[in-house]
Amino acid sequence: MSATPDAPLLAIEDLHVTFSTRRGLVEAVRGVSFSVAAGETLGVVGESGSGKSVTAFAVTRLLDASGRVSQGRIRFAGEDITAASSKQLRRLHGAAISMIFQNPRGALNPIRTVGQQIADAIMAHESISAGEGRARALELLKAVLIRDPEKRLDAYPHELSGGMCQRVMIAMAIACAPKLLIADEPTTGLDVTTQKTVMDLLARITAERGMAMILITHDLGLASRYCQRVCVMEQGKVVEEAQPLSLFSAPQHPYTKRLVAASPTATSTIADLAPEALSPSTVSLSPHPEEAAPAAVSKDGSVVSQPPGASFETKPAASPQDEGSAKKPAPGTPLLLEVQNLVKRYDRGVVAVNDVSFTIRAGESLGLVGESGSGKSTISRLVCRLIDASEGEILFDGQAIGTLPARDFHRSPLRKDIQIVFQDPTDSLNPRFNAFDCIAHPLRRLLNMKDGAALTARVSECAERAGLPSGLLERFPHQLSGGQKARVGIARAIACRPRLLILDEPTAALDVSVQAVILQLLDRLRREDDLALLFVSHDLNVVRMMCERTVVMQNGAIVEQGESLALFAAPQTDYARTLLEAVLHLGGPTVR
Amino acid sequence: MSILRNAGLVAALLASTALPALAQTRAETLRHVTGAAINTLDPNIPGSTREAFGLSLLTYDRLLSFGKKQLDGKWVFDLDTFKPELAESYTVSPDGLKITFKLRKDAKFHDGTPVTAEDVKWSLDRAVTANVLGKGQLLTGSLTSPDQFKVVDAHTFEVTLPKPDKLALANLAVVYPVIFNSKLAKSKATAEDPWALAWLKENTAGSGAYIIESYKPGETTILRRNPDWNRGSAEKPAAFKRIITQTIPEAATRANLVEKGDADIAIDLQATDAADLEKKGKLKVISTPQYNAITFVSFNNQMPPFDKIEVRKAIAAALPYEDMFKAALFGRGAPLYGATWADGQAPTGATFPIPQPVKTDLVEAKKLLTAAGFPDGFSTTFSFNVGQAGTAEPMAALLKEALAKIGIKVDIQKLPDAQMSTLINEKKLPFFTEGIVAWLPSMDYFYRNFYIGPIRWNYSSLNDAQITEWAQAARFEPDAAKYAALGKKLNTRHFELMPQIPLWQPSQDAVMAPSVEGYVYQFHRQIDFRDLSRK
Amino acid sequence: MTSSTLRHTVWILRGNPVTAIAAAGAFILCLLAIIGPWIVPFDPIASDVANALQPPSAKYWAGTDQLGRDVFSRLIVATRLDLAIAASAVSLSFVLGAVVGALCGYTGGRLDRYVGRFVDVLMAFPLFVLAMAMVAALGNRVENIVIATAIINLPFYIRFARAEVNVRRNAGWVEAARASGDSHVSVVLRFLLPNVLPAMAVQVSLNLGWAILNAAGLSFIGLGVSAPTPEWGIMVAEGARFISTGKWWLVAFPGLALMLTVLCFNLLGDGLRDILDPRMRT
Amino acid sequence: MSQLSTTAKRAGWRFASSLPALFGVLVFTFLLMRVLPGDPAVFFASGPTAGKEEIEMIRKQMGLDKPVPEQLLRYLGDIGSGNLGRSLTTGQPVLADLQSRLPASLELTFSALLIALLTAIPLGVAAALRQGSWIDHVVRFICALGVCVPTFVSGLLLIYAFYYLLGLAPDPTGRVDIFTSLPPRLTGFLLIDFALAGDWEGWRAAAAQLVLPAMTMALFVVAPLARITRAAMLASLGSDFVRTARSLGLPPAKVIVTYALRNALLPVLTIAGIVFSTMLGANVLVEKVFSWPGVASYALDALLSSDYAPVQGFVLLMASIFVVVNLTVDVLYGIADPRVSVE
Repeated sequence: MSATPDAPLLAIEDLHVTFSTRRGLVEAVRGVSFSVAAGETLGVVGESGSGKSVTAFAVTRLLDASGRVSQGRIRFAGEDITAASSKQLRRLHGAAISMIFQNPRGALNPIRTVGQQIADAIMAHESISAGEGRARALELLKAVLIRDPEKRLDAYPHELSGGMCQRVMIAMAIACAPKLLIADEPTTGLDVTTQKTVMDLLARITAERGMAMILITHDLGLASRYCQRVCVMEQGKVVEEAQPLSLFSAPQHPYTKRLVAASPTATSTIADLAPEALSPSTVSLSPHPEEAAPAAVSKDGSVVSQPPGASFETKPAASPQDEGSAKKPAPGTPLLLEVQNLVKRYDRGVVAVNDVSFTIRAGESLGLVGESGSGKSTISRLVCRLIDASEGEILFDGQAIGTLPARDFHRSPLRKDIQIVFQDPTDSLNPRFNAFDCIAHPLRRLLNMKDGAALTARVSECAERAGLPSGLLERFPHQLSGGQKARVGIARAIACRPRLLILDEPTAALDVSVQAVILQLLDRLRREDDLALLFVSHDLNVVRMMCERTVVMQNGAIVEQGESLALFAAPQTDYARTLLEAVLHLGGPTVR
Repeated sequence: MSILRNAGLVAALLASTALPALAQTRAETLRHVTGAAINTLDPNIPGSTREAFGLSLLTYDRLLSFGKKQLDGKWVFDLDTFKPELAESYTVSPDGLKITFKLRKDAKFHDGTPVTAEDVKWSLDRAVTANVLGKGQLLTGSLTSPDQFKVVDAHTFEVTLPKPDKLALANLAVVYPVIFNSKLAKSKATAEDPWALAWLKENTAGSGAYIIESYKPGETTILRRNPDWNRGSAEKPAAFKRIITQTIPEAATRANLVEKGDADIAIDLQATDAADLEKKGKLKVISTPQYNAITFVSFNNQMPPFDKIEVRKAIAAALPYEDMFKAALFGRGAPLYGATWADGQAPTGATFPIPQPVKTDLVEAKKLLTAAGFPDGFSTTFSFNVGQAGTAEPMAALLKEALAKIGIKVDIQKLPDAQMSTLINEKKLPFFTEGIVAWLPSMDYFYRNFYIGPIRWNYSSLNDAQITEWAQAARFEPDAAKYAALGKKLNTRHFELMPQIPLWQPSQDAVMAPSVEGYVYQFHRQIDFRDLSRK
Repeated sequence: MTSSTLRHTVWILRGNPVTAIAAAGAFILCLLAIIGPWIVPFDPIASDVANALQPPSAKYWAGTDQLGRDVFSRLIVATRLDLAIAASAVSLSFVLGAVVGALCGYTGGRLDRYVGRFVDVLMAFPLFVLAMAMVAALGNRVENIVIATAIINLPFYIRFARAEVNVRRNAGWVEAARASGDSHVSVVLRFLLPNVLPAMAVQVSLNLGWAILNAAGLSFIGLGVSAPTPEWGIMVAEGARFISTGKWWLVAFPGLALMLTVLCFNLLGDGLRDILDPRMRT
Repeated sequence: MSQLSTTAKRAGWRFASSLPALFGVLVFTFLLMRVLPGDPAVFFASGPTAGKEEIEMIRKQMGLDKPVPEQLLRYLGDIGSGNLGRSLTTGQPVLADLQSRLPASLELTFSALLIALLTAIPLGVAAALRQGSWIDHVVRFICALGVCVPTFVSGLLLIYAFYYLLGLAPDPTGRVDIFTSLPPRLTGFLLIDFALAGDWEGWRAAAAQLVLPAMTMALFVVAPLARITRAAMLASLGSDFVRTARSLGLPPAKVIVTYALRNALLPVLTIAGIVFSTMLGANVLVEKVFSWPGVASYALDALLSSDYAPVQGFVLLMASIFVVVNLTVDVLYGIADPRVSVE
């Protein structure tokens, strides 16, 4: 069968994908239909567990051994490839449909030069000599704008940066001029600036070569900027499909509405993100089928759990700013934390933090932004006294706390005053403690509380304040969803009523909707307890919402610091400007 | 750098092991397998193994060798008759103080040099002077000083003794006083090493029936027949053109090799294999009780509770001799238990060991133990060495079981060989089993070497004035009857004191291809390949 | 063990009959080790030379040995000693190795370097010869066999624990524990060790079989447990002497016992790994 | 080029850093030997009047009359000058003994490792490709079976079956049939020497002798190698880059061999190195059972007779080989895995 001119390039009809797991069959994709026209860029947006990647892998039939297409049809160029043999598929792969993956470095063979790998991709479909393969690989590297392509040809993936690896991946994917490119979270894990250049490259190449692209992403901003059409997926289904502009300005489906609201924009405030989360008893949004009981989500729970009367549109844009100014500590408030000329050197002369000074007043929130490797995480650990500084002074409440080595800081009376919430909620909970013990642990250690009613009450209280239903306290980390784990981490950090809370990318590993409620939770806790926050993040929008003042770091040093609003409105340094420009906003112009 | 250079030298030394012409047929070659290693070419070097002794009698000649006799239908060496080897004849003066040897005039060393009295003198001087094993052995035959050895002329040699000594001639027939090519040896001697110990350890300078063709310690030794050698029984060279001795540590493998016909002869098989091969009847199995050896259970007579004679006798009455003999040796050997002595006196004194009147009698054992003051028994350890585990382990298990019946609790201790020797030497083992061998198995020789004085071989640490006195007296007693009378007293006294419980004389099971003939059990418990031929 | 872990285990065992059989086998072995001496048909030590070297029969299921002892009874009774040797050797090296390795893995630095050197030295030894030398030096008693086996095992446990702890030392929950007021030592002992123990348990199970073989090897060269105590290694070593004369039961049955036991523990170790780390298999 | 030089630098550093370990081995062995309760002098004093004098004489000859620290210093000095002492059991200098026996051990171990790798890798790959199928279970079972038979038992049984009963194997009496003339010794590896001499009959004879002991040894190490191959293969089959290769339509053979297997072989290489050095030292029993004139059985005999020098020499040799093997693995790894040189 040959393709008729106006038939879509790829058409998916009622696709079902099931996985056999130890709990029986789990349907990850439940009747998805969409199509992509030749040359079109389609965005597939959804949170983790929405089935967006599974759909992509089902199209290319690269599912794990345990997954299979149980129902539906996939047509490519008019041809039904649902039941294609592996031989047929191999002819399609690379030549007609290519994929680009998340984590570009892992997607490349670590012990083969990139030149060879690109040549492999070509030679899988064309019989050419090794020399020709090399020449073609060089051309492709030039096409993806890699600097020094001749040199890179013989480089191994580990010698390239993440962005360069993704360019190589793109080169491989387009090597045999496929008609369709499926990009699965192609920029996740890359720094914002790199993210932008890679996406720009992809957009340009697909346009130039007339290739269709399916962009799979969790990032609404990304989809809105680069796609002509966007499908929103939730729980294995497409809930809404529209032009980006109309989708983001006027979402129709409740889930889409919530998602749009939860995505921070240049102007959104904490309160905008997820109004229902303001009620502390709300169980976290848990769209992941593995994380919550299937019964609860099966009846489209997200809508149900929304408190009546709360609507997204009615959120006034001005109120958070009032709140923001209200929470701003008075000028006379004493300094809680003073960091003076902090330096952290590692072996072999690596300087992670170079002469950094900043202050935080009691109850104030300071944002620390920067790309990976800027030293922001090191600072959070230095301030938390988990590691020792090489030079410099940290004053807490006027007391120099750097004198007691980190090794012994657990004995300091100030230990309970400085607490921290970590980036990865899974990684930050001891797999062998249940939620109760996780929260009770600092109480036992730092406040010497003994097991008993008082401890139980205190733990329940903390859990409740963190929005964790007490019914979950008996559960172990692997039985909790990402959002719930984050709440346990927060409950633990506030258990001893610290005065300074360090938040090290507290929401980086969370879906946007979960991020929204967590951010709101943190903001509320802060106001209730008059907590000072050191908020470390790479997400500029989040920092702008959460912090009065912001410090921008690059390569271990402070580039710029100041009032958040002022800084974001008019950055003084080039670096800050670049960072800000790279931020993608919903409803921005679509690149095409 | 120096390591490298040394390595290169060694490699060069070892490089030349290829066998040249394999013209000889398999029939003219004798392949011998053994579990142990030959560690020196000079039997005098301290630490020489039995296999090294065996080899030396093939590469070297002595003045004399032992004759042979039949014992229960099997050929064994005879301590009392001698065959001339390098000596053509010898005469002993009537007073027994002078022995004159006439040397063969046609005897030549491997390099063609004729053998002269000078060579004999140098070799015997070396044996009694240098720091070698011969020194200790030869003094048991009153050979102690170079002054005793005199060159009369090129082919006449004289040995003078301070006292007539029955073992003087026998001592000249053991492995130590082999005759070296003195000219060659002296040329290799140095100021620090006047007796060329170092050189002779790795080289031969002999006149023996075989010449070393290749020598890989611990692996293989290949011997080539010396065509000029004519000291054998029929005045002609040895029968086999080539002897291959290979070290095969696993006894079961040795048995397989012999059974499959890949090896021609082995003498150190396990009793069970020998019994099995004998039963199958395909091979010739010559089992000779080692009449110059004893396996015993020994006490340390100085160490409580074994210092009490009743304890020793109680144990002697408790041992399950029959079961031990069957389980450990499969009955292959000559028992030394279960005799009946008419009047409590030893029936003979001319020889040692003789069967003892011990038998299993638990009632008696219990009685003796009570008499000794141990009505409830006691605890002790019983040791044996790893090398003998094959026979000692079952034996020890039976012993433990039997002694438990009379209340003695025994812990069995299996010791690595070196450790066992050390503990024995330091007299620290209370209760153990060992085996002894006398090259020159005369009655007084046994008593003098194994039951007197603070020496290593006095296993039981026996210190009895009468035994000492009678044994010394027997040594120089020329009269056979008086000698036997002393022996009878010694044997009786020995039994009464019960310093050790002699168990048996294990058989040496020589298993060989049916075509191999002429096997004789030798004093050093090795095969004298010069005796052998193929049908 | 929580009920969900139990359920998970049952699920694994159902899907993995080999592991289930191995677990049953290990259970039977332990049972035999406990009740063995009371259920055997004959006294394993009592000799009966008249009935020596009988082939297997209805009376003597596995034949008799050189002293007429019933091989079957000896095999059963030996279970206790063999398991005890293996278990104590392995647990000794396990406990020491886990603590030392965990401390090294966590602290790094000087301690890690010194211990690392020590481990290097041990690893550079030909291990079996080292065990031989140690048993020879200390005397061949059961406790020395245990010590020697434990020492030659030690490097693996130290390295294993070190590596396992090392990958977790920067985990968020470790830093969280420190922020919650735990000292380094308490982090290692109360947080890290419990987390690496399951993975090490797999190692233990695999190692048990190896320890039994090691003891058997020592017996073979005469450095094992002393007679007449029944022990599989010695029985195999003694039986090996009779291979050439066709008395197969003396080596076959103890060999089989040794084999089945080691097999059991190896398969169980594999299975444990499945239970603890489902990613290793489907 | 730069990769090679960094690899070389790394290897050099590794070598230098392994020297203290070697020294530790040296001293530790020395002390352990002195702790052995057996007095070699007594053991080797075998004359009929082996009294105190003779024993003292041997002690003096062996230098055992000196205090232990002095003995140690002398020993270290000797080693520095390439003198490893003399074996009392064979009467030869230890260096010469080791020199003549090492090739035998190496040849055996190499062959065994080769057999093991040639068996284990296909088995491991097959098990990984058909994960969870009966092939996987059978492989797993075979592997488990291999590790649970003591080598001395499997060795004896192989001899009994293949030599005694079936007569297929030559007599287990060492490296080559005694009636085969040896080739000129160039490398000490008989297979190589025979090949160099062009004596193919001799080569076959030597190879025939090698098969049984090598198989016995291989049997024992197939399991760890197959297991690691399977695990590594599973990991690399499940890796992102294999998925990438599949998504680009690369032929299955190329995906499995060039992408999955080559990466999976890296950990196998490391394990093979460890296995090799362990085998070399640990297969005392195989050498003993097959009368193989190797270094391990030599050390065993020496140990049982408290013959210090060979044991010390042997341990030093093994430790050095361990270091060399580690270095080789490092270098190979550095060549095979470009990532290593950066760390």
